[in-house]
Amino acid sequence: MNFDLTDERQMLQDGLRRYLRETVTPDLLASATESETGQSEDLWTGLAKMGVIGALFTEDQGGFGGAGFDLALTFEELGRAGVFEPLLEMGVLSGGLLAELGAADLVEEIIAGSTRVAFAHGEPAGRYELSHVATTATATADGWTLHGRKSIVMALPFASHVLVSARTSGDVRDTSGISLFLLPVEGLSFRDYPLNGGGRAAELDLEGVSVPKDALIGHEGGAWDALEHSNARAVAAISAEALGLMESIRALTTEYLQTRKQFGKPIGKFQALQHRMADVLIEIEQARSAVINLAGHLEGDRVTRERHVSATKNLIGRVGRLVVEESIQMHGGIGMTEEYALGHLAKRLTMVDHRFGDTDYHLERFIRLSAA
Amino acid sequence: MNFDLTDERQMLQDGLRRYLRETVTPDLLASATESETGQSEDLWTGLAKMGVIGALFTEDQGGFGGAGFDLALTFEELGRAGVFEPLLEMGVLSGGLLAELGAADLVEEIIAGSTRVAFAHGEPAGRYELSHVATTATATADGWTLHGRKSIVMALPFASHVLVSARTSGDVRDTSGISLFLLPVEGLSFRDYPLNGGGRAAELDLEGVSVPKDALIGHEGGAWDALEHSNARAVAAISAEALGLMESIRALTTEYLQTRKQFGKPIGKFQALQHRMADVLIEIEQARSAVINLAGHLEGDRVTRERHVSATKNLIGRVGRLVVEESIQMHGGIGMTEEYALGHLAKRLTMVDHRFGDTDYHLERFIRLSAA
Amino acid sequence: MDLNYTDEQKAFRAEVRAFLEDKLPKRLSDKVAGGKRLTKADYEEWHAILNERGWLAGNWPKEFGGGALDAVQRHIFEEETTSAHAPRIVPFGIAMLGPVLQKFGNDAQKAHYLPRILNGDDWWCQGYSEPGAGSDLASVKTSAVREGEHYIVNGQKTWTTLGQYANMIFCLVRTSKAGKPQEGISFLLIDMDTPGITVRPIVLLDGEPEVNEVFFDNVKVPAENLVGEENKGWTYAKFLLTHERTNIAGVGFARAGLASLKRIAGLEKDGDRTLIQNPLFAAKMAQVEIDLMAMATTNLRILAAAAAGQAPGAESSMLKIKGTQIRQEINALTRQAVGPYAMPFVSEALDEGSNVEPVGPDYAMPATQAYFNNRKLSIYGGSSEVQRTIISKAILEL
Amino acid sequence: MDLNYTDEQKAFRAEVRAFLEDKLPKRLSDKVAGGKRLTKADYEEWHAILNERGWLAGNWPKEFGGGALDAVQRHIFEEETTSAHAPRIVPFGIAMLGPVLQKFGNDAQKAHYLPRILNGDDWWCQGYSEPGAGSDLASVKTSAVREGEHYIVNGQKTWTTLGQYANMIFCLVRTSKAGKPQEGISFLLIDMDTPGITVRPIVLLDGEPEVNEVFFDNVKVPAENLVGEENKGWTYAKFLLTHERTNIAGVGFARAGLASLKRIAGLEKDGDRTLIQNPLFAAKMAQVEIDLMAMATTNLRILAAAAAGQAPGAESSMLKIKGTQIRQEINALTRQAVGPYAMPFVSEALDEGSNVEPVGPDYAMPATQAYFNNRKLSIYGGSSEVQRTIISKAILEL
Repeated sequence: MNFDLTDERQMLQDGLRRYLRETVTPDLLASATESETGQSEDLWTGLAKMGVIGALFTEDQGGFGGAGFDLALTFEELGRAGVFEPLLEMGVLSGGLLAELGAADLVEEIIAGSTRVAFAHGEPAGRYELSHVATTATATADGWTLHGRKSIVMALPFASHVLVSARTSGDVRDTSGISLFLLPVEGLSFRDYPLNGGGRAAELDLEGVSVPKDALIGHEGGAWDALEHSNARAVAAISAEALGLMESIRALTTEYLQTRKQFGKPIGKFQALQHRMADVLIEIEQARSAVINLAGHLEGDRVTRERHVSATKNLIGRVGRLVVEESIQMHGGIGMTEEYALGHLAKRLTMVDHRFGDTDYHLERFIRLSAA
Repeated sequence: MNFDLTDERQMLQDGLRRYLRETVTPDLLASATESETGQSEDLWTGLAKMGVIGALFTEDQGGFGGAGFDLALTFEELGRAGVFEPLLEMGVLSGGLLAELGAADLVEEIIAGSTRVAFAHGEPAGRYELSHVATTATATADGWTLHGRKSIVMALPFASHVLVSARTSGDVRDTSGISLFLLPVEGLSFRDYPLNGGGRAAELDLEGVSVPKDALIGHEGGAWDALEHSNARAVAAISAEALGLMESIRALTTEYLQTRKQFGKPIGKFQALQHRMADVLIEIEQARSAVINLAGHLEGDRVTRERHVSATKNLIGRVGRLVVEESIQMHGGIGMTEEYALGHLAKRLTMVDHRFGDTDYHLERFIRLSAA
Repeated sequence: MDLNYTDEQKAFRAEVRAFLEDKLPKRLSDKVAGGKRLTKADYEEWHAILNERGWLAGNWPKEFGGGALDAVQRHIFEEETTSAHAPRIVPFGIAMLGPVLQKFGNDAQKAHYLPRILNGDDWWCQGYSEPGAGSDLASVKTSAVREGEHYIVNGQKTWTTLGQYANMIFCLVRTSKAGKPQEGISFLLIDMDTPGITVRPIVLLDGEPEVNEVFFDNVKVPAENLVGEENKGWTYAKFLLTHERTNIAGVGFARAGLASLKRIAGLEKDGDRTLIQNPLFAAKMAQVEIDLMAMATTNLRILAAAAAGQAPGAESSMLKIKGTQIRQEINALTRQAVGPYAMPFVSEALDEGSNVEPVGPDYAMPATQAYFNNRKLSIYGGSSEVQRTIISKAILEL
Repeated sequence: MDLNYTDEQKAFRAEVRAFLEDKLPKRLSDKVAGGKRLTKADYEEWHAILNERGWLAGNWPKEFGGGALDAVQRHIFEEETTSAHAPRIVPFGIAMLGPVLQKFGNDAQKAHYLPRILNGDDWWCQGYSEPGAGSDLASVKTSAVREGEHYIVNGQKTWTTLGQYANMIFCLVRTSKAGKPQEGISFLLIDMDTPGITVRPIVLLDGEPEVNEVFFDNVKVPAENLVGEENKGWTYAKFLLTHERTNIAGVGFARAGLASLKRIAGLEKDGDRTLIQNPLFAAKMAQVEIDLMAMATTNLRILAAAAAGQAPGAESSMLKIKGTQIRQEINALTRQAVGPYAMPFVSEALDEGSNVEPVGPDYAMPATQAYFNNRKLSIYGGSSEVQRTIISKAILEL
């Protein structure tokens, strides 16, 4: 039992934290939001150059990390800084799937930051069900024709490619019969739009899109295991990001309580707020332990891993809501304004519950998995 | 719209409150608990003489009240005093059923307090399901033979008679096929025991008990509507009792906060406790409104009435737990002792959630009734 | 005890319903129901319709052109207009300033300003809060120095709701530094077109510039714009705050929100079922509905007491806290209900007549916005913390 | 980072398991699992078994006959003994007084008292709290006045757990009124058989006389029974309180409680299903299990830091609050689970060898008792309120 970071990881964490602290300003985030891609080109390049994308891959895959704790510490720092560069989508999801399904040649470019692969999996009626794939891929003489629509494809306007899930057999929510296809973004028809919490996403129209044979990644109809595994890693990443967001929010709120005076004394001297803030802190420590639990069980047997996925995401969702609501409340009016730093962090943390299954979804799933 | 009590009700409330304040002492409750019947003979007689039992019946039935608000104010006062005389069981349940099913001759004696009819309906595997009746009654040449067992028959050792539900047709949880039989207690086989919160109850063995033809009350197999109605009235009564308990607990706790000093000042000056106590008070006001809602809808159409039954019992359960736990916590160690007044009230309030369906039971039921 | 409305009250409710059926423009109720942005013209249109019927100022006495409705009638009116998705009545002139002028204004002020509020000639906004003051309203720093027939006003107000639409502002200003903070405050009416006034919008979490900062740089205000006596403004301010508390429970809003939540939960697919069939979600909805059923009765109890002439005291603090909890919980559940489509933020889709389609179902983005926007309910008008302290002192005597 | 135990730790766990398999009397584990009353002899029997193996005082160094276990080993030991339903080790001599004597006692005291604790010659109880003091431990009023070779003790202690079994009590007494309240306190060892001592049981909500009041009326205590220096007792008291905090999270108790809850929920019929299939109840159980999974890791993190020599600070306050919330929630759910049979209270059924059958399932009455009894978790050892204040000062710096 050991809760210390290795020296390498400590260095990565320190370096990343320093870099983000020096680089990420409200102006940078605002101009990223207003840009056409919804991202900061400079920040992406900077992170890639630092090797942050590489930290999400194992040495076998051409990276220098890739374990659960590498993901956790990377995304905790990204969350702390409130950045919304698509490392989760392009690194953990698309990158992880490509690496796992044997498209090794691309991974090098992904790590370098030059090839940017969005991940198009969710669909309008799918809500949080990972196996929900209504989009179909039909074999043709020289490849495949896709039919369907993907929703909220994160960072598509920033991507050069997109990894698309489509069904080559089975019913809409079957786990078997799901295949992955890699497409260049150019020529695709989509509508993109900004997101609460930063960045842009798109609704992607795949109706009648034809792709060549070699667009298929991995075995036909056999993507499920890799999908579920990469989803578990994504939940670890977003949970760690949520933890980082909580820490920054906690720091802002504590500082505000220490300095803001009302009725003649710092509001942090009011016992009712002290006790509530103590409860917030306790819950953030719970969130930290939940992230550690998931990060440490990503490579275990499936049921253990997935139980931790659902336990962690459930707890993160509950604590996230508490942290958002209490921090805004303790700030008062200023906490509701978009220009104060809290606003962006609070929105981003709120949105965590709308990805990869919300609090209730994972509570039910935890019960099912525990009964199994 | 009018939330004032009529003059008659105001007089009943004032009189009852005064009588109980003067009569009910810790010693009286303790000696009732230790007595063989688990009740105070004097208190019962006193209440009957005051006409308190009569207040639970309409004029048509020989009483002088009987409406929801009569029940509410009576049981609120009984709760406030923490007494556990079986007015609910003998007045609202057995008495109400006998009155409704046409055994009018007995009601007069019940109102006078001389005939005491316990109500034996719950069964070991029935939990909170009102229609669960596994006990059977088989017709014989000169009457009926009962087979089965009734659990937690409240105040049976104090009763002269017992009203027993038994199935004359149908399956265990059918609403039709339930009949009621009135039996003298003498000669019955039961095991009685004390209860958390005061009083005694019994497990009643009805295996092979024979009763004459005229033991049947109302129509054979047709007791359901009256049962459900009297159950709704019982929920109103116990909810009002819970409200009275909450009020006494609130008064004790507020007084304790005002007088008990720690770290050099009354603990009620600590803001964290002030704010929590304010929340407790708000929830007690919610409980009061819930009691009013149910009392005002007892005679409405079935679905409206039963929605209010479940809404009120759910809310009372939630608020009850909050009031118990916060009041003990704010008292500290003294709140956990049996000799301090809080202990008895807190136990009694806790037990309210274990009768007529708990918080979750009624939440699910409310959802079902709302969908209907 | 009788939980039912009297026949007179039922008749009034029928009258309001018929009026809404007849006069509330569908264009407006569609915007409100759909969470669309309301323009200044939308509010003015609705105010004019109400004023014609005599119900714009339900709380004012007849002599000033009001509806002279009692507390229960006002509640019925609120309930009906909210569930019909009528725009809210902008409160600053009607609910706040009007009663202050009627009680403390001089005859000239009454004659000039009250009709203008009803006619829509003036759009008032509120200059109470200042940066860094929060719930501590008495710490007013904006100064007004008397020079001849004018006051010279300097300072800053904030959280001024819809100040961007206003041509008039009523302000608490400091006219003296002697004595306790409450003692040197005056109540001043200021024309927003006066030189030296700058309005800066504050964008809130939902992306909307609902509130503003208002800066005063040597603003010259005629002395006749003083309400009541100099340095007595705190009395008028407290009176205004009491009146602001009408409909503090927000029962109508909560009911409309719950109905909308149920509709959405019935539409949202959740695996093989709809969300309304998900037992955990159904339980949360049921619990908040049960809370609302009780709170609505608490509200009626307090209204009935008010209609019978009892002054509502700290009870309104209880209503504000519980009403807020219920509305915020409904907002949170609605946000949860819309699922992944809570994420897109397409501001233009909220404008009437824009051709921008919403992303996902049209109810999704307003759900997220309402969640963030209604965090304000527990902050403004005396935060929940301030209300708990009031309850603790006034009722619990702690 | 590695969430797994090391091979040495696994080996230790196996050793503990084998020992429990072999040595824990089934009669005792059945009583604990069934919520039956433990007698003084039961505790003494188990202490003797543990002492023979050298694990009675796992926290003591070898030189005093202890097990010299590190923080993680102690945790493993706790986890295993709790889930095997072993009786708890009575903490007053082992966990509390022992470390104080080892650090602050003189040689004679160490030589005399420490072996007697291990052998079971002395049963110690704690004389800290006083009536009306609550969490404010420094407000000690019980006085000890030096007269020659004795102190004369007068006053009253309360909440003395299992004092009815004890022959010895360690007390905080006031030896000086000068200075701050903390400054005049001394730490005194008192024989319960000394004339002038009266013990009065306090019956708690669960009907059990678990705690006592202890009265001192001119009790003559030899001066050699003073630990350390006169008026320095507060230092020793604080040291003791820190040691009391071992296993503050109660992970083992929570796991055993959750396992028992699941078993009951699987047995209880709830209409056509068992309670474990009721989605609302299952959700509450799952949520507390998820909380426990996280809290167990928080606990290990703090233990690992402690084993690495870092002093646990306010983190143990966080553990106490969260651990208490989890255990109390499990208790509340278990009480809920047993349904109507939570009501009967048949005290005699808890006695071993009594022929009194429980009413309803045998797990029902202990469920209600545990719910009431464990309200104490958030009250004693520094209430949750005191812990929140510690967190707020020490970590948040508010």
